[in-house]
Amino acid sequence: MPDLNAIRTEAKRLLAEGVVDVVVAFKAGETPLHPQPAFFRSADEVDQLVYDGLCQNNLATFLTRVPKQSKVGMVVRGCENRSVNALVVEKQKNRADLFLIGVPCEGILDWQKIVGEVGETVKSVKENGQNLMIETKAGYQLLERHDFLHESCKRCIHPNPMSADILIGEALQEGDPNLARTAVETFEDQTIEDRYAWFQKEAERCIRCYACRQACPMCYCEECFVDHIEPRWSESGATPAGMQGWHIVRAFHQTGRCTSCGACERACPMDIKMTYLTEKLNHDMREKYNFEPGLDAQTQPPFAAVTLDDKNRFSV
Amino acid sequence: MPEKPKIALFQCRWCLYAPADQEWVDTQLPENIHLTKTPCTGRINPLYVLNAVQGGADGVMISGCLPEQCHFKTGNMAARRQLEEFNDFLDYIGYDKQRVRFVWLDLQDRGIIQKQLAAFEQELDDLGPASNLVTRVKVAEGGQNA
Amino acid sequence: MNLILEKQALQDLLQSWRQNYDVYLPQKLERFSHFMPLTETSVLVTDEPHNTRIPPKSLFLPMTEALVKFTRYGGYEDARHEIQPRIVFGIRPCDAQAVQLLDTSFIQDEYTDPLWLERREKTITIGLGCHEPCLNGFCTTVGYGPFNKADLDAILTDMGDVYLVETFSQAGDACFQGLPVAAEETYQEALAVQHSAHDQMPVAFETENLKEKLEQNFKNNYWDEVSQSCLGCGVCTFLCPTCFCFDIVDETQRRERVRNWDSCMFRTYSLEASGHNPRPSRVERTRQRISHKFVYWLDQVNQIGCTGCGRCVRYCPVGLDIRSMLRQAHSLPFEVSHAI
Amino acid sequence: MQSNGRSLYTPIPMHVLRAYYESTDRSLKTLELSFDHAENSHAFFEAFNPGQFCLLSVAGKGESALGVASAAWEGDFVRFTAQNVGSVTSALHKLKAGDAIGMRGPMGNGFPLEDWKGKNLVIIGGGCAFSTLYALTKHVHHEDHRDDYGKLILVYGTRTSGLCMYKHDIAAWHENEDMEIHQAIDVPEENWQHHVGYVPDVVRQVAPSPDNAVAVVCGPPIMTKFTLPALDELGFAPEAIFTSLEKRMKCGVGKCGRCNLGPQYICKDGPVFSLAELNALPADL
Repeated sequence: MPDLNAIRTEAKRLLAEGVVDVVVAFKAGETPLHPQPAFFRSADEVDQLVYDGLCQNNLATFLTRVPKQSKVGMVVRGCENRSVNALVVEKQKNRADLFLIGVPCEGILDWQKIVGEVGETVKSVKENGQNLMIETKAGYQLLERHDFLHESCKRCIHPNPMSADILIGEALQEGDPNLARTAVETFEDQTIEDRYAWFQKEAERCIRCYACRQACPMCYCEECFVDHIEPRWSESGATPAGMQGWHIVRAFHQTGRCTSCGACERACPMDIKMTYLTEKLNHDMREKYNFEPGLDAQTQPPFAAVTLDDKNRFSV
Repeated sequence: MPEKPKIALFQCRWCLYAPADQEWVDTQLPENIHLTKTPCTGRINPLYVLNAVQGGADGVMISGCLPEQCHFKTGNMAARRQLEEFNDFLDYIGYDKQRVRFVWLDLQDRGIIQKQLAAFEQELDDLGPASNLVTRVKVAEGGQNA
Repeated sequence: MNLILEKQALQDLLQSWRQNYDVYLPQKLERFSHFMPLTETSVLVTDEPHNTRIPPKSLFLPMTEALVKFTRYGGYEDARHEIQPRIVFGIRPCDAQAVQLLDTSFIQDEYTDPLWLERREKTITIGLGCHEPCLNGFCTTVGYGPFNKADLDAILTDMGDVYLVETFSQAGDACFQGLPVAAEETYQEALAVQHSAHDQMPVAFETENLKEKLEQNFKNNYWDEVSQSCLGCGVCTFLCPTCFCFDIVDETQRRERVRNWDSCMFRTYSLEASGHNPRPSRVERTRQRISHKFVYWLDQVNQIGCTGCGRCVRYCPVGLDIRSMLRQAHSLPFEVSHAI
Repeated sequence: MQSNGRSLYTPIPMHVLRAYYESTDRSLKTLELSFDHAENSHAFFEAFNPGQFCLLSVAGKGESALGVASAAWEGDFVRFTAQNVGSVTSALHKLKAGDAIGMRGPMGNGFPLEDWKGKNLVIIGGGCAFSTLYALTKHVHHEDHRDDYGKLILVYGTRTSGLCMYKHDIAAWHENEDMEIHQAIDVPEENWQHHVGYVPDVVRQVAPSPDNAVAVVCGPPIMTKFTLPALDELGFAPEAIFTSLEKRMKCGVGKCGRCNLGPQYICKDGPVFSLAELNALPADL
């Protein structure tokens, strides 16, 4: 875990010196399992800043929601840094207006897995290297940290922020890209009927609360396709056509833009798995165009970088 | 007699078929083929394709201009990038890849579109009617979704 | 009537109801429990330390249902729904209370929603009290409780090997016909369980004067503060047992006019055709959501429109907690300028 | 409110009797609808009161809330004037005589005409929101009702003379000695013989007396916002000022939740509120 004091010191400095107007980070929530995104506007508020493995949101989501001119400091992990880069590529924010406090990420913990293991009465969660020390009503329990990570975090390739203005803590070892590839290929190896059955089973739990959309930093459209009235692009209700259409198109709109942070899946109140969809698109972008979203703040995603050379790519 | 496969045909209005072919497409298309003309294949939103698929199309054919002959320079290329990926993606979740076909045509390709459609129809016949992702059917009585 | 039901006998009893009723009870779905129809192999979930994820309001107000069918030549007719007599078993008291609150909105003389009414009339609700109250819930704070009996035909109290069944209606009596009557001391024991559950629940926030504080601080920047990390998704409202807002949409291809759950947290909820939006940002939308529950419901029916089920607390993707929001609201000043 | 065993949400069948453009720029269109079934007509007129609105329904497009612009005595039809702004209203603009259409209503409270009896009426309207005021004026002006009320003062402003609605009747009212009518346009035009300026200013010029009078204001929000202080200056009490509100609506019967203003639903408890009532409600418009 990166040193919390070092993060606070840096955040204080940014605010005190007027480098930024606001620092976006986390603060403690009502329970230890739910830290909240928080906006610090003065140095003396920064003592409330926290950072741990349960901070489950992608803070880059808030980048498009603060006033466009404001200078923003942000605590970023690898995925958040990539999201920021992707947003800069799409001209949603000037990189010069940002100050990124980078923290290498050991993976985000799934509070539901923890609660499923130790029960509801979690009083505190201490992270200690590879272990988790959980205090409940019944006493202390020592758990293996890796078992309680979100699936998308287990597959993470770049845990380190690549373009942070300051890195706090030691850079971690890069993840194994084969894990993501294997995940996609294992899914692809199933029969087409099984794949559809899986997709159907996941999609039909959808209640269309759009938490996945709202949690996603790349879903910043003023008007989403599902809200469009004339023409109405998809069925509006929680019907099979509506639910499947939503999941297909939401994911597809992320092609070449999704940074595999998994915030959509973590936000879903119905535990719908959806990173397997965007993972496939990311996989294809890597294989076909050698592109990974958010690795730098300049490269346009494949769909925005069409050239006539493409004629060699596709068979006539 | 079994029903013929339903095909959604998207045609770029700039892609110049030979006049006789174009007339055939415009006026004599068999009933199982539904034609949508777009200003360019680049204008084909993946949502159009999804709409066709959800609405029960057994196959989707997208017919555009040859490379370097797009009226909008790279519209057909952009479409290929997007729609080919969309096709792969639909395949990933259960709509067979072979049900989507791209055709690039030119003025000189006389009689090709008919042949392509016939061949596609034959292949779709072999595949059987599509059922995966075909969800926009008449809603069941009650429509309960509790 | 107070009866004794052996836990072992429960499964058979549930199955026997299937002859005459559609029976719904909480069953395991993925990592949570969900009200689903009883089949021969269904397993009742009782060990969940919290509620079903989707509130049982969905049994009365489905997420999506057709209201009107378009007929040929531009006509309209009512959409038909076959509604069978039903028993909803294992509903928690907070959710049952919520359904009763919703009655005040859906059943109003000439403005009665026919579908809601029919489903209500054909449903018997059998509650399961919370002898071990959940941690996110705060039912006692808002004036209800873990053994609140509103709207129930019967309620079960878990007493180890047996349930004590209290019935409150003829329909409830009929469901448990033939069970042995509980001895007075067993009943007293059950009451003790109920009271102890009630007493275990802490007061989450003060409700006295809360309405006035919220009303008078309508323009306070408190609302900016509490809404700034809100994502603007619909989790809190869709999972809320008392949220009932819906949207009416024409589905052209199905030739139907349907209603779907809607949320005041969505941008399109109050967006007008002119482009004007009375609630343009998450600040106003959060204010609407909280005020509706803790101010407007009180004005309308003199009851708080929140039953303290704790779902919004538990599942908010950014960890926003209505309890701390309201604690903070309670510490707001009365605005003196209004008193003059 | 709904009749013949129809659900709350099912429109009654109607037909377009007449459809014509109301303004020279064709942004406003008036539809006069006749009932397909006599029993629906009876039920409608039994309940109808000027100031109420209906939801007009175009299958496949949706419903749109429009104020009723006709008085009951005019005949067995209902008149609406729609501005072409959204998907439903643009579909309404495509309708012609003989087309089928659905309608739900009348909805809302309407003007409290009983309470106004014996009082002078100051009717202030702007733009296309004048439609319900037109219905009100027609109702009050009818010989059966005219004696129930005192003086009738009408102020009606539009951006241009072409946007003025119901020109025929308004021209007739200018000739009528029984009422006082002040028409205004925002910018000067040739051959314009009436006021030029914004409605609040015209109200100040006209300066109707607040004695035993009620003022009804319907117009775009910005006009209403500035007219209310003008009436206040003239001495109208908040209890004597009425306005009609609108918000996005779906169900029209106080169920779907979105049109609330504090605890009141505009569709069911409104749309007509007195300023005194509004002052007690949160400013959530």
